Amino acid sequence: MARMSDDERRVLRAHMRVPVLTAGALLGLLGVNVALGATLPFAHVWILELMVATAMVVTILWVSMEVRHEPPLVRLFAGIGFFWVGILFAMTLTDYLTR
Amino acid sequence: MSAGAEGAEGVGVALVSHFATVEQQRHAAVLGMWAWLLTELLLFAGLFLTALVLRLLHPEAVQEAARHLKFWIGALNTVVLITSSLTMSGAIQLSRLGWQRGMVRFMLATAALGTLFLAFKGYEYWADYHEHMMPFLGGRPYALESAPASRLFVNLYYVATSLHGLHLTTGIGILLAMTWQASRPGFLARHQNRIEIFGLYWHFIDLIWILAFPILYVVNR
Amino acid sequence: MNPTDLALQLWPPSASATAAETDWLILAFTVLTLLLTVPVFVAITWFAIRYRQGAPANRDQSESRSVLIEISWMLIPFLLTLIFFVWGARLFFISKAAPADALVIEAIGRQWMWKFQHPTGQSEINDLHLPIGQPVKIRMTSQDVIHALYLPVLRMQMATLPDRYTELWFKADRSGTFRLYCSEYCGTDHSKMDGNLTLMSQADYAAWLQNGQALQGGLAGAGRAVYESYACGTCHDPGAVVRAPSLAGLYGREVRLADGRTVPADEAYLREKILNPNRLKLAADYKQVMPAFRNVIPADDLDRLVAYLKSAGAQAQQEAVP
Amino acid sequence: MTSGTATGTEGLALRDPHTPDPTLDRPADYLHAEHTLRSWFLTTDHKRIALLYLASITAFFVIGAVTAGLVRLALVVPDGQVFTNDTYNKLFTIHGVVMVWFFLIPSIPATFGNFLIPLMIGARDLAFPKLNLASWYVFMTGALFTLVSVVLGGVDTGWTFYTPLSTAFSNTWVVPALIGVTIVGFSSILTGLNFVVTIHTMRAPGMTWFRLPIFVWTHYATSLIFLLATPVITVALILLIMERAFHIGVFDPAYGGDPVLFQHLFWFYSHPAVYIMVLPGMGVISEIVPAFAQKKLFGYKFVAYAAIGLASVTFFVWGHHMFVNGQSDLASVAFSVLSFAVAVPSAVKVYNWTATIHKGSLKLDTPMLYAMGYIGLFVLGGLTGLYLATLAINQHVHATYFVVAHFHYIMVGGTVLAFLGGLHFWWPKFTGRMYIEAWGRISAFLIFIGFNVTFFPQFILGYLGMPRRYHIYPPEFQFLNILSSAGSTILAVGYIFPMVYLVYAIWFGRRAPANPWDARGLEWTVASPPPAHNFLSEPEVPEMPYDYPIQARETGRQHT
Repeated sequence: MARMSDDERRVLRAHMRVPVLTAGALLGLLGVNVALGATLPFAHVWILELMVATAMVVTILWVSMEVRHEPPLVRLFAGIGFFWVGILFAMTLTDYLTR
Repeated sequence: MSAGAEGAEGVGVALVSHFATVEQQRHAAVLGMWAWLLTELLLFAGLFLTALVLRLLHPEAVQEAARHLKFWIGALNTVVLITSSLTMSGAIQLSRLGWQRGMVRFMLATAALGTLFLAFKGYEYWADYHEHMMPFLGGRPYALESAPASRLFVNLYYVATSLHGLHLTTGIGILLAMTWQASRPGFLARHQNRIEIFGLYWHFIDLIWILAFPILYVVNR
Repeated sequence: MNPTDLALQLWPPSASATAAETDWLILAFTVLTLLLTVPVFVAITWFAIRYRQGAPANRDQSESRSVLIEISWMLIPFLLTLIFFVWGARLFFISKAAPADALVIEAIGRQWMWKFQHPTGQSEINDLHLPIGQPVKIRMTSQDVIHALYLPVLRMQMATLPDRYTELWFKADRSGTFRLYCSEYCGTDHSKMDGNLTLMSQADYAAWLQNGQALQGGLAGAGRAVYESYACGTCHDPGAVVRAPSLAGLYGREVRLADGRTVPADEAYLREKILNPNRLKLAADYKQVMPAFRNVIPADDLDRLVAYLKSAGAQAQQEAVP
Repeated sequence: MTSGTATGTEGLALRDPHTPDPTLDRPADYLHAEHTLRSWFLTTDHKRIALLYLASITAFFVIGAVTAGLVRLALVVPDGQVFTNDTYNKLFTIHGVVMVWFFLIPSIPATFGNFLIPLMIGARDLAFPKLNLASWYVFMTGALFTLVSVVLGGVDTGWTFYTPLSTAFSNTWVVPALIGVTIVGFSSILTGLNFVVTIHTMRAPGMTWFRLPIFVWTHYATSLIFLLATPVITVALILLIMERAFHIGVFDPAYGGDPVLFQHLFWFYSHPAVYIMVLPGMGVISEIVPAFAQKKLFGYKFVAYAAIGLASVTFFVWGHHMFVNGQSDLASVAFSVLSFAVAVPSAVKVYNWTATIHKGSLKLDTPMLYAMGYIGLFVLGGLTGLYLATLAINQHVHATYFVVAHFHYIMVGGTVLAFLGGLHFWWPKFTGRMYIEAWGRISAFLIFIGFNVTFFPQFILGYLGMPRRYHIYPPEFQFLNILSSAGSTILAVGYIFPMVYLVYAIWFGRRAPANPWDARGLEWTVASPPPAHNFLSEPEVPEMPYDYPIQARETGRQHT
């Protein structure tokens, strides 16, 4: 860092801004989940915990994996897997929840 | 397609003969990795579904088992992986700038953080062993014998975490091999997109863990 | 009617209103299938002849509204078949809702035999006797792998799962002897896990329960099934590869032991030898290889097995093979 | 375009000792580009890899067919005198495992797909040629494990590996077989990945999505299933292996696990796997029928959309395998109605092919005979699937010979006939040689007749109530079983013929012109066999697919 020129520092800062903010957001969300898991403040806290986890997953996909910069086809590929996971869970649960 | 890829001099991708254009080749590589990640997601989804079904079938036993998992090590490991994702993003950013040395350092940091994760995981297994929390070891007494169904969840935890660990180990291996290649001159001029493609894989391992941690450690507490 | 009377059957007998309706359902469905397929077969054959290369035929292509055609030939068969979905689902739900006054039979599947227990306590192995004109509910489970109880004459089957109870019910309306099977593949002797379903009038059923055939004829006969399901014959049958003492005529005989004693092969001896074969070593030159069955064979199975070894049937069967 | 009459006048001749020298007009074809063993086993040419696959799956087909023959032999007598029960169980298990995972699933995609997709879309190779080669080695590794389990003594769990029979009760070599099947899944995934990326990124200029042949569309749909379904069975099998090795218990009722969960995970893959087998076959038929009718495929866009639609909807129906297996009644009803929604559009595809033949100019050569056989058998197989999806009928015929007959109509009547039809259609392209037409026709007739005699009686057997996987069966079923076994001998002869005359043609066949059938499509514009890098210059695609002389004027749709 020390031998970098001011210009280079500025470029580095500009490029690292998004990754650092992302990591910060992820750590923040993780903090929420850990706090919820450690204290168990109310019944059915798992719903909130899963929502936080979903937010983290979306952040990674959208920002870290740069889906937001990708063409629609890649966005489709990033989303289709989750849709299929949805099929797997939903159809299996129609059995388990109605037995 | 990726921002800034064409930015600096000496950054680019060498054309392989069966592609018509470099753009086509880069597109194919990105799409190929996403297709692979699709399959990874569904692979782990099967395990997560099993965890959910166990929870529905044996709620008390699963809660009892989840309370015996090392919650704080799991949380710490999540921090480690999120940090490794940050360093991997750093490597990608620097590769686009053509800053080879910085990129290599970020890659080494990423590999080191990955190894740290495995070390913590190893410690966790070791502690589990000493607390008799390895029900799949036939000859060894099991701490939660009073709740027999808990062994299913604990065993599933081992299958899921070791499968994730296997992915991470593979990732570290590839990363180190690539770091070695990338430290030689001219790498970024020919293979810059390998860094990006590998970055997708690394972030995805992170993503899987970010799902696994709440599903295994948190929601069943 | 004996099920083996016919050399060639083309339509299975049915013995309940639901079964008869299932037959109507499948017949009607077959009519629809033929309506949907025969034109294809005819058309392909006809086109192959008429439009073969070089044959003089009118090949003027008329305006075809292909979107309309496509949608109609997808939608119309789909809607027609939906009728059968509804019909089938209705029958399915009827067969799931057992009336409260049904006679409850407990069934247990095990590698590779069925055990049925009547509400009055009698039990039988592999064969099942049931009254007609009365709802019967079979409540079943399995002791080991997944089996399935299949009663073709009633057009019904249901899996037996090791950890749960499953049910099927029906109201038979015709007497006779029919087949019952295990229809879920369950290992080596899957295809031997079958028996006879005897449907009889309620008076006959009551008499059958009274006569206790279920118990007497049953116990030793059931023992034979136990003998086979534990594969005792692998060693003990005459001519078996592993040489083990013959069991023919064993019951009641004097047996010489290795310590010089002679003991009678009574019921207590048989039980002890099965549960703990190493204790009373025989004088004859046999290798002691038999596994202990303590904690392996349930008590009721042991009763049946011993009953079989005591029975005349066992003596004859064991001697029949030279 | 090349006309069908320019070359190929030698007739029956011994193979030329010298291949013609490569010239600018006639570059070295892929078969003669190199001759070393290494050039085959380390090749990255999609065409050579396709032939590697073809040789391997043919070997597995022979294993599967021989075990099937032995099963039919055993069933000639009702009292199981031919084999022991254990041997019989191992035979049908090996037949199922080998035919499903080592023949049917890779059959059309890994051979024809591999060979033809780059040619059809105008690419020099698949997107990832090394991955393509790797997938063959992965396939062979999986095959090795399974063969080891067979050599050590076999497996007796049935190809479905249901727990707890497979985990806690079977005393056979289950683990190596499971490892083999797990590994083979990765080969499928790699192939599917390669196809998806290739079709998205490697199309020649002008090759828009709606100029792709249906063969490419159906392979795209198949590849999606490879990617989305295979990992789920991989994880199910991993859990099964762990169950057997470490008793982890998630599927074992003795510990509180649920065996039905395994069935869910298993059928989440294995039902879509039926479409892995069926869709490529539909693609093959959609190429053959227009070529031999010299007429544009009827309803091109519908068939293309149907392929993608079927590949998606098929993921919603797996529970129809579990109506009587302890699934909840509500789930059964949901799965039943969804099954109707997928089966009908799939079965009525045959109307499109029939309409294509209408007012065409038909040549009844061998590939067309297979295609016509396929249409007839596939529609029967598809509609009997609806019987099984009907809840009340399923309660009766589930796990009987009705099911056996149904899926053989789909898999043999469908996939195998399409495979053989495609093999005859593209054999000149693969090898540069023509086979003897008369033999081809004879074998097509034998297979059609043999197949029906073998499997139609099984519908009746099933309705009469004969359970599947029965070695010893009631004597009243013997007549129909003998009939079925007799048919299987005809079928066997029909299978042996092509193996002989097609191989014979490689050395002694007449030289094939570039386009022996006067068919359309980029693969017919290159020489037979094609040059090593497919196209001498990058092709341009100016016209719609199936640009045959006879075109129905279809309204209600845009023409370019």
